[in-house]
Amino acid sequence: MKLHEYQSKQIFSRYGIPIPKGRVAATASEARQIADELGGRVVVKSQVLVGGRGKAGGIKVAKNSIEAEQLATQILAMDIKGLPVRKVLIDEAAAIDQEIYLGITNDRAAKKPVMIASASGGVDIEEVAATTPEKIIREHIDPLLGLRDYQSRDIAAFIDLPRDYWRDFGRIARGLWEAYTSSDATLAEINPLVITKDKRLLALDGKMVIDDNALFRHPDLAEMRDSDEEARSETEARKYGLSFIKLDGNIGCMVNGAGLAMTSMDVIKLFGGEPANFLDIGGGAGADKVAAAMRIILADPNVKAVLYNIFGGITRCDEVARGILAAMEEVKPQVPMVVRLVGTNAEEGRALLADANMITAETLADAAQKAVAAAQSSAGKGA
Amino acid sequence: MKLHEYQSKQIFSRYGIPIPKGRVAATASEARQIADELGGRVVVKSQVLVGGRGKAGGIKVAKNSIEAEQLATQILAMDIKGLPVRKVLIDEAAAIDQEIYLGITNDRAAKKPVMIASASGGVDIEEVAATTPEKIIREHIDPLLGLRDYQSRDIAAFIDLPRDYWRDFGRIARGLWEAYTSSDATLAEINPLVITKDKRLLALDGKMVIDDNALFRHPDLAEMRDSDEEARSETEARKYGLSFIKLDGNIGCMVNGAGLAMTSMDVIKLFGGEPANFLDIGGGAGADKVAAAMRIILADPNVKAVLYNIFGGITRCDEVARGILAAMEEVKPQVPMVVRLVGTNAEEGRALLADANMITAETLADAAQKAVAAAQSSAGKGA
Amino acid sequence: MSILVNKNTRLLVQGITGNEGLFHTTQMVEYGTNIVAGVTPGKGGEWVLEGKVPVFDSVRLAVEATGVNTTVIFVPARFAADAMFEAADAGIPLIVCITEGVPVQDMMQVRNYLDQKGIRLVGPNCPGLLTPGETKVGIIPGDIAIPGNVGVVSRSGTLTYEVLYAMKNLEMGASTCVGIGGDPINGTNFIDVLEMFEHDPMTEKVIMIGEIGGTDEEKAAEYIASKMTKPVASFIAGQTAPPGKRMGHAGAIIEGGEGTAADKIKALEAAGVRVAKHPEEIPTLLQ
Amino acid sequence: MSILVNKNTRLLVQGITGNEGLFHTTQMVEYGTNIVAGVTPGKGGEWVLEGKVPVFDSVRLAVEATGVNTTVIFVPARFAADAMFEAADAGIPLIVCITEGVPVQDMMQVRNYLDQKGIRLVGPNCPGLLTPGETKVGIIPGDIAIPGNVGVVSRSGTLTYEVLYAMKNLEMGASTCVGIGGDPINGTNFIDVLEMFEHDPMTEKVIMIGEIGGTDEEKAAEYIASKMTKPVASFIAGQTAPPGKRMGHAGAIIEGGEGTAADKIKALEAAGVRVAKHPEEIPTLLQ
Repeated sequence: MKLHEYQSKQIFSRYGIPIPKGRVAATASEARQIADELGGRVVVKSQVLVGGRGKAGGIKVAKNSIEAEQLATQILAMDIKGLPVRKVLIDEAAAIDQEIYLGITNDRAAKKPVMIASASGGVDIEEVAATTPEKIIREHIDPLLGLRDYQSRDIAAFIDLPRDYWRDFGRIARGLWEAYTSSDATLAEINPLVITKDKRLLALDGKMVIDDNALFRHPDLAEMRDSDEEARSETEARKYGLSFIKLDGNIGCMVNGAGLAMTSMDVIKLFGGEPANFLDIGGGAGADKVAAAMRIILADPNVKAVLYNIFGGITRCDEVARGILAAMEEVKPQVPMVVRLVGTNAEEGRALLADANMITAETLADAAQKAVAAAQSSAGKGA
Repeated sequence: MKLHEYQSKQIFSRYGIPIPKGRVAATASEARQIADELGGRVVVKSQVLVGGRGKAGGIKVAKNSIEAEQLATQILAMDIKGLPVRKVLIDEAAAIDQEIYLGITNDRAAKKPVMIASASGGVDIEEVAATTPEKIIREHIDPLLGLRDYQSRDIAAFIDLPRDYWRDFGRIARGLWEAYTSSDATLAEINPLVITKDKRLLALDGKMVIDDNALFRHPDLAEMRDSDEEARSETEARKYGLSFIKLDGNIGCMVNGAGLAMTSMDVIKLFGGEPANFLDIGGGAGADKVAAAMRIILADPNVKAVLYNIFGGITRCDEVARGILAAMEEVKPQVPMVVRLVGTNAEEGRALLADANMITAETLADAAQKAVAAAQSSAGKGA
Repeated sequence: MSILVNKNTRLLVQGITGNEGLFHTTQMVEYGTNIVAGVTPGKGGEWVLEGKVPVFDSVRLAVEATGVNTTVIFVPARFAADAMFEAADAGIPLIVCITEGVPVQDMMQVRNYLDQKGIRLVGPNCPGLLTPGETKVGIIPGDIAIPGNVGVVSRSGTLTYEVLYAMKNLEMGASTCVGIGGDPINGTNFIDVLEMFEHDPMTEKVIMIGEIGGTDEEKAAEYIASKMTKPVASFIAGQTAPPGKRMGHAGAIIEGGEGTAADKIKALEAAGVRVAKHPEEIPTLLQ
Repeated sequence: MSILVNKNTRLLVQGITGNEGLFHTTQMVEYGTNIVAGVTPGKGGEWVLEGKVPVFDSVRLAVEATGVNTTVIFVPARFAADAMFEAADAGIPLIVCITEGVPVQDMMQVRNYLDQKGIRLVGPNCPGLLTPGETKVGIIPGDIAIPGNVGVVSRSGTLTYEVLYAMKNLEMGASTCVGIGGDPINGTNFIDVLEMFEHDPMTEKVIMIGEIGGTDEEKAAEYIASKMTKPVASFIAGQTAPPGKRMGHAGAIIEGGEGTAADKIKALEAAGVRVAKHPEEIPTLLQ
């Protein structure tokens, strides 16, 4: 779960990381009021969960509160990479001397957290990594012991931070580590961490991604989720414990198991179709869940056919069949449906669906080809 | 540094361990008032830093606030093992079903913290360990990972705690672990942890010992030190960074190095004397510290002779000699002084002391024998 | 012969009285797995499967009483790390964790702790292991695979069943099937299992089922190219997955341009591995 | 020959620009110790001892630049754990920590971490090591000992000097003198050093100086009885120490009836060790 900049910085601040004074506004007049409180010269920053806000014009400096109001009006009217801007952060403007990158993420290969830093902050770290990898330091942290002070110093030395700042930098690095562990983050980054002209270190921008699997122990963070920022269907899917990702094709997929769900998409593509979504109903899904999944798939007007690929193991095929029947009662789908049931109770499942108007298939390849054909013919009819 | 029961329980409470309602009182009328607030039936508990308060009559149950006042008057007038009672804790009385012991300490041999528990609480755990060791469970805790939940359950199972209490017991064990680590304790114990008749777990008595070496990071705990509870000379010594322990003999000792200081005491004893104190002036001690040490030693009226045993390494013998001379100016000692200087700048030190009225010695054995003889003759004169 | 589990496996089930734990305990016993004990804290002294399997309060007690040598974990995600620590501290050398949704920071601690102790973990978020005809540790349906000489290793669950089923239809059997799980930080990776298959006399060919995310398939390709003598066929799921999205598995995500199916397929093909276009094709590549 | 340190020791001094660090660096260099680098964070690029020893910002940089194989730590107690972790992570196989007053919970973490990595720590709260005529790592005054065939191991500082001085007066020399320190949780214990002396061809006799607190002397007695062929003489300080009081050293405390001098002396004598009545007597027991 991604957090907004303003949320991330609030968390940083709790762990002693200095951030600019500022507040979030949902309207231009609020923005003006906040700018007034902050003394006029502010930065107006769109709060959307994508990168590249600056380049898209979503971050602007205002000389006074009137200008802040104007800029907030503009920015609140924007769409950035398809996401409407619903909030702006109004931050006191800082005079910047140097920009640094400092972040922590999980290194899959090392099985450890890694603190990453670069003297070239303010730009995408992946870009720096690609073009000038020698400018980046990667310091692995023992997950049982935590960040050691000497490691912060090693990083400070590597990025040529003037020594006067080492002590404060050490506190910020420790704060970031604590923010990362205490929030079960998978990413916590300050970009840029700046040296201001008046000789302070300041976290100008921040980003955190929280491990969805750990939200059970962070009810406060779970509440920070901004459902405005994701497709409605994804929010709905989460409610039912379904793993769902909307895509641009026209063949809806309902599959049990993430690997098989990806594979089903791949095989649709292999045979010339385009998947409309990724959907894993999970292991042991009952009829209720299946019905919810079906509603979510069919809510997408692009969908011209649906492929059900169920390999019964824990999941029982008859249960899934019952879910499909229940959902069909309710949703009354107008598109062709291809169903493939294999494994536990497949016979019973197939028997249940015998009277429903569905195309059946034996193998995945067969099912995919039938779904592609059905979608083409269905789209032809619709046109 | 030992904490009082009431201090320890306050810390426990911060980490979610349930403790009885109660407050500390310095006068009998305060005690009465607190008892009134608590509804009358209370326990009046002397707050002194020694064990065996109950047996000594320092813990009494009062049926009402008037009785609480009477008991507080009695107990505040007591001396327990030589320590005057200056405070009493007034705790709500609890109806007890079972008493358990739960503690954490450092296991030197294992180099790990160890959680210790026994179904036989309320008595000295060392007694239980000596008489019925099979009733005790010792669960080592990985210092890098901390107490795991399964360990609390193992302990609960071992002490035959009814399963209804396992969840609360787990929280208490975790709280005790957190109190122990967050306070840099060397001991944190709940004795007894009781099951009340109304089916709650409650930490009735608590004890914590804090690592003196870690007090620098716990200024709040350092302030809890009760100097009333130690010999004035020990408080004074701490102020000067001296390691000092008062003993009952009549030969004062000033030595550099803890091992050598113990040894000097041992050798005095070997030759028939009794050391009046342990005193290590530490490495590299300057004249100031030496003078302070001398004042502290001579403030003890029992002292009939003083032995100075200095093996110069980091500590320079001439510096020590200057300290002795300065202190003699100020304190004007009336007892014989035996001095042995060896090592760095020993010659210079001896030269400095040549005119002072001191007995010199070459070896430690020689020095000890001379000190014993001097103390005997000095004591003879005094009588 | 086989790897990791076989008829000498003496299995403990952690979380045996839960819904999933009990269901799969029944399935495993039916398959012939020797389940010697279960653990559910607070239920020590009970029995499951009509008095066949004793339940203990703790892993230590179960190990002492029954001589466990492998454990399979079915406890909920929030208790999974504790269950793994408990198994490790009780000295069980092989831990199989089925549980999905274990927080990744928990897993980093667990993995680092287990590495210190030299304990092997398979999973979490995995279907477990199956040595057809001998034993089943986890949730792989037993009837979809037959004994044979093909080692199977996979990051996925049902996709693996798909492949085992396709193998069976071709009368191709498996030596051992190892589900290593779909999490970004797990216990056992492809190389670990490939190495075991390379040294297992009963395994003559290997099927490796990968997916997007991380670089384990690329590293496996290096291992295959430099160390393996046995033929390997593969399939990589997620060729149509968009970057930056977690495709169901916590580990199935393309991040910073890393972890694409294209990269993995390229690396594997360069290592001489035949990569299938769809899962049902995999077994045919080894015929 | 000798143990742990010798003329091949390439020493790093952590905390080299502090008062104590600089004073003892001078002393060590005068003795002949090969000090190749120092570390003081924030002072990298400076030099000490008139340009003889370079100072680095971090241990890693010092190790990379100068090929350190041993480090001695003089930093204040609150930074000592970090200094030990830093040295360990930089891969230095022998760490000697002189610092007194390191919190005991820090030491439990350090010791457990170092054990994982197989790194040897001597100390903390110790005078370090002296191999007379070759090298001195720490603060033992060099002029009080001469080279010889007696290994000395001790929990104490000045008491050790006392013994070395008494040895020298009898023209008895030391192979290596190891101060293991007076803390309850430390890096190296008596048995570790006794074992090294037992295997050191240059060491023919051993002096072991113990004190009250803990049971390391009792364990050493067991080792001596069962494994040692070389004669051992001993002294135990604290026979007159009252129970429950810390006698200067954090580890010198009789607790719960454990750690008395009487117990230790009894155990040692039962193991055939000759125990002296006072320190000046020790060397005479080995003549």
